[in-house]
Amino acid sequence: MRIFIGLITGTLASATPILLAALGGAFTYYAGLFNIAMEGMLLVGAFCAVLGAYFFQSWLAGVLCAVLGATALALLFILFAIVLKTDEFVTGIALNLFAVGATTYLLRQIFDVKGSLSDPRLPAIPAVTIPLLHDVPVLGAVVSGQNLMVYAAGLATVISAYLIFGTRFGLRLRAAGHNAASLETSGVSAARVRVWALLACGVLCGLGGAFLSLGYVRLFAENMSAGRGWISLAAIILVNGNPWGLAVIALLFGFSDGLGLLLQSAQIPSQFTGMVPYLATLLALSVYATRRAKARPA
Amino acid sequence: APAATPTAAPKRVVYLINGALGDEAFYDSGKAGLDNIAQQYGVETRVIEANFDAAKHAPGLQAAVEYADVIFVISYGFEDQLKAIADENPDKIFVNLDTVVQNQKNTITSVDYIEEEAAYLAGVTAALLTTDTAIKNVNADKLIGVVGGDVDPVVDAFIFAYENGAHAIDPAITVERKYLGSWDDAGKGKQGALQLYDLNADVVFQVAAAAGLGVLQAAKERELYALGVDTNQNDLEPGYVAGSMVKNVGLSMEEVYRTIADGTYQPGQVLEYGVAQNGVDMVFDAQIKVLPQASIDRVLAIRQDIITGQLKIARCANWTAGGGCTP
Amino acid sequence: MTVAQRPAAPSRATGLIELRHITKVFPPNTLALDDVSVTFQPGEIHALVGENGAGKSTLMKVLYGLEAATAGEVRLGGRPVRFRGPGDAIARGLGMVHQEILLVDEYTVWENVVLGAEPVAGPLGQLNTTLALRAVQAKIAAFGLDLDPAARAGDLSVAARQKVEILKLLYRDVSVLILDEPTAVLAPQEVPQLFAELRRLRAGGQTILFISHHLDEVLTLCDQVTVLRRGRHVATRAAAGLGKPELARLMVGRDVVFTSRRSPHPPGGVVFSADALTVRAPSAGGRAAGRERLRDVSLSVRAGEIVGVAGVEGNGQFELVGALMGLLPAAAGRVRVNGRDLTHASILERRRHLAFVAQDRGRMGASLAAPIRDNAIMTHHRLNPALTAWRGWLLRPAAVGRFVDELRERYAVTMRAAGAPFRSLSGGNQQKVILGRELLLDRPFILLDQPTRGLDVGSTEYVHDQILQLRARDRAVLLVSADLEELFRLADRIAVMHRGRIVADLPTDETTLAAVGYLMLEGRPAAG
Amino acid sequence: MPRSFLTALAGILAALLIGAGVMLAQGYNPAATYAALFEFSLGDVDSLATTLKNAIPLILTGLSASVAFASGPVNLGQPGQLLFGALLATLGGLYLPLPAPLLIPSLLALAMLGGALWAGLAALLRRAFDMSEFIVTLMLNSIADLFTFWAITGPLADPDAFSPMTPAIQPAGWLPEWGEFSSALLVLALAAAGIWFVFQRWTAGYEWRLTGQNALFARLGGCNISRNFVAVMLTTGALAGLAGGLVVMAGPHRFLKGLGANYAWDGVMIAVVANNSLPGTLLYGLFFSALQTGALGMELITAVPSEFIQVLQAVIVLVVVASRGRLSEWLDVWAARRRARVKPLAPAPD
Ligand SMILES: Nc1ncnc2c1ncn2[C@@H]1O[C@H](COP(=O)(O)OP(=O)(O)OP(=O)(O)O)[C@@H](O)[C@H]1O
Ligand SMILES: Nc1ncnc2c1ncn2[C@@H]1O[C@H](COP(=O)(O)OP(=O)(O)OP(=O)(O)O)[C@@H](O)[C@H]1O
Ligand SMILES: [Mg+2]
Ligand SMILES: [Mg+2]
Repeated sequence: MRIFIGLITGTLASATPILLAALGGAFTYYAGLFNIAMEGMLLVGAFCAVLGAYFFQSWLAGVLCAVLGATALALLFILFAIVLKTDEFVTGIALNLFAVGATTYLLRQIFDVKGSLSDPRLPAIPAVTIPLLHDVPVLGAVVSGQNLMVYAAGLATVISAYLIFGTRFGLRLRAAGHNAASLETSGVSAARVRVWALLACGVLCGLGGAFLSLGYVRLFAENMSAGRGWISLAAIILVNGNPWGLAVIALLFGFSDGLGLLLQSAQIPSQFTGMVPYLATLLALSVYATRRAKARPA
Repeated sequence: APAATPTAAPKRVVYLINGALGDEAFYDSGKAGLDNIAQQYGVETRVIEANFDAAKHAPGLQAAVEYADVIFVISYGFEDQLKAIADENPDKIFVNLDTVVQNQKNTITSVDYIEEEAAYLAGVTAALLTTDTAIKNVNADKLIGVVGGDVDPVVDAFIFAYENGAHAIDPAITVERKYLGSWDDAGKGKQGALQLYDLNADVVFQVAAAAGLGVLQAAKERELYALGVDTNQNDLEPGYVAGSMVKNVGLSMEEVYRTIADGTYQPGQVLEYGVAQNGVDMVFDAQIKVLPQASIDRVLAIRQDIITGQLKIARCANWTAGGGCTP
Repeated sequence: MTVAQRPAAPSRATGLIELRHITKVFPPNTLALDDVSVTFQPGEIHALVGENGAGKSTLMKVLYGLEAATAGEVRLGGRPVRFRGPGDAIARGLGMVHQEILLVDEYTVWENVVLGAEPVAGPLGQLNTTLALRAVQAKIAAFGLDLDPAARAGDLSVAARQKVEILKLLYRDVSVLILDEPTAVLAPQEVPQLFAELRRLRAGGQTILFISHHLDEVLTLCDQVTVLRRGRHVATRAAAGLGKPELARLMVGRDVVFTSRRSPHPPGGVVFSADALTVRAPSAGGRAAGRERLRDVSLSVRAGEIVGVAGVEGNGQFELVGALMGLLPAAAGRVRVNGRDLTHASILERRRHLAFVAQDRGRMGASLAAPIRDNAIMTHHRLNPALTAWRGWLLRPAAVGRFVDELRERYAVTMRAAGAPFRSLSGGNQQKVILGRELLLDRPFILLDQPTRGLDVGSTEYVHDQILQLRARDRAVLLVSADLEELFRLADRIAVMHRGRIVADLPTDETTLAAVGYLMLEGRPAAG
Repeated sequence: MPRSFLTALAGILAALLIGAGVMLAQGYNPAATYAALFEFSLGDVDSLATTLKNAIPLILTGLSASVAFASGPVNLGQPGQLLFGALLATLGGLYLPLPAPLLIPSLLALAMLGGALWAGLAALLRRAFDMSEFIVTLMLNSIADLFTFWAITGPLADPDAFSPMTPAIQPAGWLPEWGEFSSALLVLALAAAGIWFVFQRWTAGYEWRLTGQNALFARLGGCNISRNFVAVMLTTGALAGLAGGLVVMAGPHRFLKGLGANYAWDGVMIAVVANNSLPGTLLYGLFFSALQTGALGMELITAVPSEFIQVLQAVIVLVVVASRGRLSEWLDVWAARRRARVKPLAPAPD
């Protein structure tokens, strides 16, 4: 039972940064941007979170800095892809490289350390105990006591779904993706909508990054985003950006991640258990593709 | 006679590592030694990190010989290149740390740490902890854990000795292991440790460099215990790190450098650094001690037996990926 | 807080609209507008005419803030304005319906209409769906537009989609309507209906700027006519008293004769035939999947015969061409050329028997970025043994060079170098290269899909000549065109498509423009 | 050519200036830093040889990406394909009992086969399930990483090594050194010539190019798009695989941990800044190799951290690509404006 609860808790924790990044990517996906910079935004977010938390000795300041930092990367995306009209794919690749280089460089310049920074004085984003639920046997252990950012990710899913499908912003956002020219002639600048989408992506990836370095663990390590941005991209492509779908996929990834570690006990080489999340992605992709093919007439 | 040591005193020293600084452990300990050398002898020092990237091995060595007179190197994965470049540059001093590398011209001095001695003590420590239910939150299960960065001979040598040490206290103890497949994903380290705690392990030994920092944080979250590695990590999560197995890479570097400076350096040697030589050790000093003093004393007694040579610790002689180490 | 944002009241009479010294350069080197100055009076219907590429659309886009002029200024009511986007223009009471209809296919009619001027409630900007629907419904009723606000835009007919575009402007209460070739996609019978609506709007004080190629329409509907030629302003005249020949001369710069040049020519045996061809929609996601887009189409072309295919856009012409070329699978039926069954053949196999000129040069007919040379040898690289060596594995550069030279000479292409990118050619020359490439394949059957779309009068004449020569050389030609005059000038027979069916197949000499127009629209002959 | 060369140069220059600005702000001396960078990458024969040798996998993965991008498929799987190429070459080098003149070509062929197979898997998934090769190749990269690591710690592990690696391949499979220079450069030159030939002379290569530029047009022209897709994936996989084989055969002569770590995005990055052109890929491959090789020395001399080069690379990519488009456009507009005879404002007629 404990292992089972541990697996679920681990699933939630693994899913949180992926979900936050994927929700951010969903905004840009709907806006018709080919944005692959989530990986870099997560990393910058994680770095800035530690930076802010370290200097202000407050996790809240860390989270704010994370959001600012990832948004700054989004602004660079805006500068190149939207203002200077550089190819979005190129911009994304370059910004991801930039994020790795810049965080490593700054880590060395600011903290004079290499590789990782961990300090017992780093304040962590707190876990939240939900008063009554907490004492319900199994449910309590799963639903209550998670990190604040886990709940934030859940809330972000709801808000994103509402923003995208229920509001004026969402109507314009999706129009920018479906037919930007139509939106333009309706008197709304598609570029501006895309700027907002990118900023949203920056904010959400910043939160995801903050969870990476101040939530689940409290430290920054070089390249600690470790491919989560790419997984989130795969998730977005899988479910066409739908926030609810993203939540499901992120949980699936999180689950397979923990499962991979757990399976090691079963005498499978650790390298093969490590493949589980990637194989799961491929499997999900193929299921999705076959379903799509079936929807088509023979 | 093999190549002579340079007549002039060295001016520049490079510390070339296969990984990256910032592991709060192994590499950083060498860096501390390097800094002491710089202070003490007034030489210029630099670190070159290959960042676990095989493409940087050759250029790193090339740049190092162009720049420095003395090169300390942690050469996992590029032993071949090290031999070749040492043969090409007989006038440079190469000190290889942590593995034994011998080139044709026999100019490389190797420093070999007998990690098994300290990892054995870590096993003893873990066993004493998990069998002592008087310590807060410790359960009755005789289960201890270890989290390794990757499946590799060094990690498995640690685990091998850890297991031996634990069994020396109580043969009924079982060791559960998790390999992360990463040396820097602390999140994964934490998740691996949590799974071990969920299996009822009370203590987890981390052998995973930066990723292992997640193990220490997992210990704090569960209010259980971890063992640090390579440097004294006892105060990284005060109250939850019961002890650390340390490797004094810096100290051994300083000692080798002293021989270079005073002209007694002999190229081509293999220097063994075990507990007796202060090369590796198990340390307990911390703001908050986890183990009762009696247990600590028991570990120290065994340590003393190792130093005096009364107790011989089995070393990892053969290794396979699935099977781990055998003596 | 419930902020219901309503479109502003139509109080913003814009007054005089002046375009002064507008110059617009498109990189790399298209001078689309060259110092154009025009004035539009409030409350008039003002036509803009000119050949393809004369700059009509560009001028209107500049006025609407969609394109920034390279030089010059726009004045409204005597005051200079700078629109940074259509939003600014809409705020000043201008609205534009584009040549290409720009709707979000995935949205409903009402969503399309309110897009950009949505009624919202709440701090997060929640869409007020009820209010929006009601407002759209009210506009539909007020103007008698016959639209279902809940229908998906992608499912509508072209005419209905255009109505949605106009509704979009009416919803915003604009006082100036810019319509770019609104009649191009309409069947002839739908035109008067639109005109009546436009006149009603004029009576309500609206200014209408109207672009059209149809001179008759222009002369019946409009008060003023402005003529552009090659980016320059040629003249602005009152429509009253202006004759069609004079207008045509202003547009083209010389006299144009509207006659058929088709000479009698007895056709030979059947070369191409399609029997009961059916194509289903490849729509994704189950929605409308399996709907027949082409139903039981039977058609044949004999040697030395030109058969035209007429129809309002979107009535199956696209699917017909797609099925013949192997882009869309035929669900049923047969396609044969010279007795050979090509229904399920690969495209390369089809290309052994037919030549094809696509309607969309940049998408289907050529690669704009590739060198002219590479565009010229497409298909030949597989089917013309003279160009390759080693059993077709290797290209022979020298032979390729000679081939391009031959094409250039035979089809009078003006180009700098064979290695220059295809897009550096002028539109007419691009079409000559494509046409030349396909004709040099020398196939018995030639499929032409809107071969003169976007070409000016000179190039069009050239293409028409080539088509008639094919007929003289006993080739079978299937000509799909949206331009009825072109069909009447070239085709021996005209097949009319309506909702995926061929509803009539008439000898050109025995029918009239009006009759074909009625068939296109109603799918049956006019009664009586 | 002259214009693309000009804009590239302007872009690189601008990026270096930005880099200099950052260095100044951090209190470093840009002139000394760039001098050290040059010194340790191209300054002497040893450095030059190292730079050239390091350029080989960069250029080959770059070619792999640029051939793929120019032909349509978004093959981002160079890292995985490289690993499989290296693995198969290592296997051959360990177990094929052949003399050098036969072994070396066999190992090169095996390397290409390894890369091609791994890329072929992505192509197969695309054809069978219509799964986007973009995501599939990314996932296969991670799987290849884990799989090869398993191979070198498990079945192929060198029992005497301290870290995961295979035993050294037979010396007959080692690529000879010519003085300071590796004969792998010859293989690279042959591969580049081969790519030129494929694109310029081969009928299928013509189809690849045209498909990459406008797939619908190529299809209507009779090109077999799906067969070409598979062929391109196999070819580009083979190129990346060859890179892996050369890394093993010219370098450590074994497959060791971290072998492919450097090439994750570098090939893609090079293809992208080179705009998928063959000479561009060669030049940018050399350029980035020089930057990376020189970075280590630069750090020794000037204490500017070598990560700085990573930042600089990203800035170069962005600025070169951004300026390519923008600069060209500005030049065009400027030229067109001159032709447009823009007149001074005068009162409107009528
Ligand atoms: N976005 C663009 N980029 C480059 N050139 C353009 C662009 N838009 C238009 N042009 C060119 O500008 C010129 C004027 O085009 P415009 O669309 O204004 O012509 P038009 O008079 O509306 O023609 P048509 O009757 O075919 O619609 C043409 O040569 C056209 O090719
Ligand atoms: N980028 C370019 N490089 C070189 N020549 C060009 C370029 N663009 C256009 N030209 C040439 O300039 C000439 C004028 O081009 P333009 O587009 O005005 O043609 P046009 O007069 O409208 O011809 P057509 O009637 O055939 O469309 C053409 O001969 C064309 O080949
Ligand atoms: Mg040792
Ligand atoms: Mg137009």
